[in-house]
Amino acid sequence: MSETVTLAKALTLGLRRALEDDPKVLVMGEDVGKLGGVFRVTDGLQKEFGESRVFDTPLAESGIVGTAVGLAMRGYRPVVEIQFDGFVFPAFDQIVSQVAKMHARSRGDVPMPVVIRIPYGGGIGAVEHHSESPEAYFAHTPGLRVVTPSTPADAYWMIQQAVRCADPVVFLEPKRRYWEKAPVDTGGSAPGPLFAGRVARPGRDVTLACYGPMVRTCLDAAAAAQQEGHDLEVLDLRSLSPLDLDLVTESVERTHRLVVVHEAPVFLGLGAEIAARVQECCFYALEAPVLRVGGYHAPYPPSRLEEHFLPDLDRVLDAVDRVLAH
Amino acid sequence: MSETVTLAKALTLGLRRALEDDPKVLVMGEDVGKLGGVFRVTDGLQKEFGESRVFDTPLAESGIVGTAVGLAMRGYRPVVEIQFDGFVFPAFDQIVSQVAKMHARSRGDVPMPVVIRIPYGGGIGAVEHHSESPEAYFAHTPGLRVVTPSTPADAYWMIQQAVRCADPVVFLEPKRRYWEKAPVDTGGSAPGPLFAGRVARPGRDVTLACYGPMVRTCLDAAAAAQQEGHDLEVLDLRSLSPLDLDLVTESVERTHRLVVVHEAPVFLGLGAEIAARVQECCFYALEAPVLRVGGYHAPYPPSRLEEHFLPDLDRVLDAVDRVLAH
Amino acid sequence: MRADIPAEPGTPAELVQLLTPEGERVHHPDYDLTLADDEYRSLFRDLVLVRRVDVEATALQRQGELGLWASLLGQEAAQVGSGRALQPDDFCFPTYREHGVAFTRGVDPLQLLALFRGVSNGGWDPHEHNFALYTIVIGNQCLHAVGYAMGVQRDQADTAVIAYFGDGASSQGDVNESFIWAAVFDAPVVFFCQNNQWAISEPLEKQTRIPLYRRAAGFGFPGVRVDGNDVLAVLAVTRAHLQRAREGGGPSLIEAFTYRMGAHTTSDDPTRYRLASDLEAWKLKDPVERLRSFLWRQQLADQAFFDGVDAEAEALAVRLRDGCRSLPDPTPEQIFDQVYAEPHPLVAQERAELTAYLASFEEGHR
Amino acid sequence: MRADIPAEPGTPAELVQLLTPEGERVHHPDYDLTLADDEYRSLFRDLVLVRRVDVEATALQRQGELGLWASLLGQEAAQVGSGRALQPDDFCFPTYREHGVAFTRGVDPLQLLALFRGVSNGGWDPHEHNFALYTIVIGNQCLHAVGYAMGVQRDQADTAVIAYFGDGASSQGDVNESFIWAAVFDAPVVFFCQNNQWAISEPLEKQTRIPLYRRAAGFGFPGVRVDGNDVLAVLAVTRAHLQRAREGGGPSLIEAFTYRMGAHTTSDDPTRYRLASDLEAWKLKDPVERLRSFLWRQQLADQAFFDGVDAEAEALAVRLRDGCRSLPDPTPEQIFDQVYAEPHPLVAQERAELTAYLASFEEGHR
Ligand SMILES: Cc1ncc(C[n+]2csc(CCOP(=O)(O)OP(=O)(O)O)c2C)c(N)n1
Ligand SMILES: Cc1ncc(C[n+]2csc(CCOP(=O)(O)OP(=O)(O)O)c2C)c(N)n1
Ligand SMILES: [Mg+2]
Ligand SMILES: [Mg+2]
Repeated sequence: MSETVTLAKALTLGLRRALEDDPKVLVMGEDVGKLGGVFRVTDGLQKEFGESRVFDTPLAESGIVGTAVGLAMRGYRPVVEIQFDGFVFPAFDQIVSQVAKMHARSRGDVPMPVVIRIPYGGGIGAVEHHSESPEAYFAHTPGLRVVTPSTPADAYWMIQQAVRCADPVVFLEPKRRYWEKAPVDTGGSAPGPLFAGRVARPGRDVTLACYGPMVRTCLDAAAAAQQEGHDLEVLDLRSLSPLDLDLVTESVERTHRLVVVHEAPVFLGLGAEIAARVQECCFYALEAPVLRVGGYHAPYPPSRLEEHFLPDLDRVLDAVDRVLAH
Repeated sequence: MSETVTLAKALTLGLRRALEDDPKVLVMGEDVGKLGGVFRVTDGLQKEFGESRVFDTPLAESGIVGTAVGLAMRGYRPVVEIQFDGFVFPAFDQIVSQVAKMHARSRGDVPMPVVIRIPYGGGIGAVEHHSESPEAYFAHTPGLRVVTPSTPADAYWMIQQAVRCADPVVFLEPKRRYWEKAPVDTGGSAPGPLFAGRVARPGRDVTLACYGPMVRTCLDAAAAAQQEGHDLEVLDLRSLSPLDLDLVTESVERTHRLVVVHEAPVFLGLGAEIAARVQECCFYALEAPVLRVGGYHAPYPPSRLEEHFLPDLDRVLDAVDRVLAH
Repeated sequence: MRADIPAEPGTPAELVQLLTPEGERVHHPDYDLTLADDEYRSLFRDLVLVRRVDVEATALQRQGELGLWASLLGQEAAQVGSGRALQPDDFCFPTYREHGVAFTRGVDPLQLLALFRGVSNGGWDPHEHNFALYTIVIGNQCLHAVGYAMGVQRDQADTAVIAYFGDGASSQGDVNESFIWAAVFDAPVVFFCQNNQWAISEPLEKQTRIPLYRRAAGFGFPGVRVDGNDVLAVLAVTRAHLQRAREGGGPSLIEAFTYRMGAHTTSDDPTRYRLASDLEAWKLKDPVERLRSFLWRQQLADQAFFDGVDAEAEALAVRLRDGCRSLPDPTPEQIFDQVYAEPHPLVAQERAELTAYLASFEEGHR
Repeated sequence: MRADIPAEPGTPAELVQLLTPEGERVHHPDYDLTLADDEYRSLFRDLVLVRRVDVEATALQRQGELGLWASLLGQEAAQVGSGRALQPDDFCFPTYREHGVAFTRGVDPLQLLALFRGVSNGGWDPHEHNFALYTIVIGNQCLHAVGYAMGVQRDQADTAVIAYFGDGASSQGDVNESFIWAAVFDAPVVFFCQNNQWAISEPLEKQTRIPLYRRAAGFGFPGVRVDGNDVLAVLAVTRAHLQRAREGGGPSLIEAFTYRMGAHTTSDDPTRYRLASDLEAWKLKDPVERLRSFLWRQQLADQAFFDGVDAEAEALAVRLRDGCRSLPDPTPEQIFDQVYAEPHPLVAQERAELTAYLASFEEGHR
């Protein structure tokens, strides 16, 4: 049962299966009903599962997440859609003060199986507040889990695993990759655990750790580097919290060089944590400092500048050159 | 003109002087008027400067910060008080989407000289949501500046400098140190720039980088280590964004060993960024990995457990032993 | 101060009252209540016990046994009246001051003390009592209540939900959003605002310029103001609105007009911001004395009954005092135990590190 | 759909109208307007020019010159009427769709195109036009408006503030908090809700079950519903409420009842969620045609005038088309230029790194 679908469509299929598998699963958010979401990820779901399971909400993100908390307390498994990355902040309080803490404060009596879907990142020529990469805020928050797929197959399986997870999952969707197609085997069950990374491309000389939208960029960089005789290993982290550190250290022990790539500003971005852990775990294995390629310490610029803001193949290779120069 | 005052009182004096110096300065927040704030930091200010300059607001943090934005656009310099760290999150959207971006998006036409005061951190035996250390969220946000004093003298001067700064400043007040006393010279002008760290204690063997409430803890640790023959240098970072990286690297070039200490969870806390930068800048100078001592990846626990959650002298010394063992 | 917030609770038409401050039974055209004699007595018993819990907890805080206490003094009728209006299946979302409601839901007051002592961030199983954990971040719980009520709708259950909040909380975005959601989805929820007229040091006019119950009309559902110191009126009004919710009538807002007789919490000093005379005036409206007078007047109770209740209160106080002191401290490992429902490698690692670190002291390595 | 949201704008008593859809002048007991003949004509001119800007921008987006455009089609009267009610000193807080208001404030439409083309996140100096930057995060600007109005109070200035928002935005916490603040501080602000009946694909009943103007009463200030397709009524009502604010009368809410004739933005496809017949019905209420009929009927304008306006519109369109294409792209260094007002070492470092990196290409190092 293999279909070639876009990442967005893979999410639709995954959500549909999650709705089929468990009558307690709900899909809610702005415009997720008739419209099927501004990216059509929930397309057709309301028609199939009815307005009580797939429904439009008032335009208020704190309300979306706050009512999802209540629904979860009543035994439902809400999958909420935040329309764009920049609009998750009105819900930030409910996420960090309630969603993240409920299980701990209730000593396990009140689980929070809530999935918060957020299309994130830049690269689509959008206006302000539509290209943010807020993952570090969530990854720094104990009690949350944060994952992000980079391929249609991962999108299909990871969304289902996120829905089944007993903990709250911030599910980041790389919106500039929504339209990329690849075959997805929809039969059987998930090929691996949700909270583990994967080797997207094995290599020997330098490790590139990345996730979400940057996986494609790093694979392209690796292909280009190949021409110049450098064999790069690309790790798709998939899970940002928990972080699959073993995958990274195992790779670095072999390559001795690491570059972390993400769109979010470098300062206190995920790369900071990865660099901090790797320099601790692989102190003697590293032959060069861990380098980071990411967004600048500036608000996301107007779209005509985004190509300069976003890490691209050249900037990744520039960092690769620098770690290799050591 | 030297007075021995508590850190809280030093803030009051600093705020009073800021109000005196500039008629555009306003102080606003919950209970800041008659009550003088729950920690009495604004004590007496409403009486002295009137209800139009020092005023109580409705109980809504997004409203507090959002109206401060409007007041700033009208030419005022609002100093807003968030009652406790855990209550800044309802204002998070206004802070990251508006306060942080306004200057950039208006290409300098609309400055945002807003100070957001937040008593933060644990150690006072408080109930939930009253002991958070949210600094990393703000430091990761381009457009904001984040500072935190650790002594009455710094409190007195830094608050005035923050008010005068043309950029928005998140001003974090180490609440467990509010009652610590020290002499403050209130004459003249600020002894140094706002966005620079300082050597709180010079030393040769290991560098401890810390800020806010942990400065006292690290100084105590250094005193204890002295007994065992270890000479620790303690850096009080004071400014978390921008970070005074030169201060840290200069120290590490001498000591070759660094431990970063903060209350916030280690994962993506400030220590991550410092470790990432130092391993890059001081790759060959480091004789041990940068270690971090901080909060755990868990919601702040009930207060009877906070002594185990918060880094203390012993945990700092344990890390010092570990970097020295390399 | 704004001219249009009445300092007095309002015109008789505006304020639902069934028992005058003197303990006289009055009638109201829209709300009435008929109780059996022992129900009146049992309400009185709850008021007294709840007050006793509060007094004892305040004392325990003074003795250093609790880190903090948020007193409900003066709000017993608002809490017991509304709490007793609930059916067992109804679900309740409290703030941090609903000790009286907790009592009516069968939560052991000792569990409240555990929270304020700092041995727990929760204290009871919400599902056991249909009573959510206390919520400290002002307003958050109102959205939870609406979400829960939306779940009730999906379950087609005969259940209502009640959301407690304060006059100060009425200013929060979350509370107003919860009104919108409840209206749009016609959720079976009763918003119960205890207007005790203070948000720490801020008087009501810092939050609104008209009576709070009128907020509801702007969102398209009914609002009513009840005398919050009149347990009978609160019971009657809450019962009616819960029943309305259960029958598909949608949300409503009850404003219980009352007064915070004590400090905001044990950390607060109200002499800095309010007049002693205000307090004196409100003492005349005491919710417990009001029902006591009624019981006497109507000869529904005798001295033996009152003595019995007092003795029960005293026994409860003793149990709390002893129980509080012997509440076990949590173990350090509990920091990590329930952060996640499923395994998490970082938490596991940090837990192991802390255990090893603590062991290193015990083994005398330090 | 809830029965109590009228599909029609409301009873005549509820909806302020001064010009019928047929262009007939009617009177209203509370609001009236007397304009000089050239003022009528000038309003018409604005409506036509604003519509032309919108049509041109939509075309430019189709041609790939803009990343996005949010059309105001159908809302010209609501925007021109309210914008023209403002005094020069009054300050205005728009959403992202207030192109018509921007026009009345003297913002060059080219600056709007710059924003949607992605060469700027702002586009004009708010202080030059007393017109804030567009706000995309729904509802944020309403609090800014109240804050600004609180500043006006402190300056004792004879100035009013207007905050624009949509029907969807009425659900946001920020918007409701702004009502509370405005009421409590009696701020000189007019909340101007353009109820175009849609929030992207969501119809009004997903946000409220009663007409939005009634929300205001729940917060203690007046609310009024005006025919948003009637430029005269909008002008009259907005003028009156701005004046009230300037005179210390405090906040009010105007709901301009209108209809989004186009898609939400150029990315949207309204055929997925609404009926073509709805649109047809609203075409009969077109704001531009309505005033045109009035001018004809009253012989306030002749063909030469109408031709002149059309020519002016065409010239504007040409200027925009050419101007848009030749808007210079920002330089990469502008990413860093204004992040902070004062020097920031990390920004300076990253700026230098990017410059060096870009130079390495130019020098042919790659
Ligand atoms: C979001 C948030 N902001 C601030 C606080 C601090 N705080 C605790 S109680 C309180 C006043 C609450 O007043 P009200 O809602 O009237 O309830 P009451 O305490 O009177 O029962 C404040 C400001 C908080 N807990 N949460
Ligand atoms: C906080 C936030 N959430 C979601 C969005 C995405 N969004 C943009 S416009 C819109 C609908 C707005 O509807 P309304 O307020 O009625 O204004 P209109 O677009 O009709 O003018 C939405 C959901 C946003 N911009 N901000
Ligand atoms: Mg109160
Ligand atoms: Mg709309």
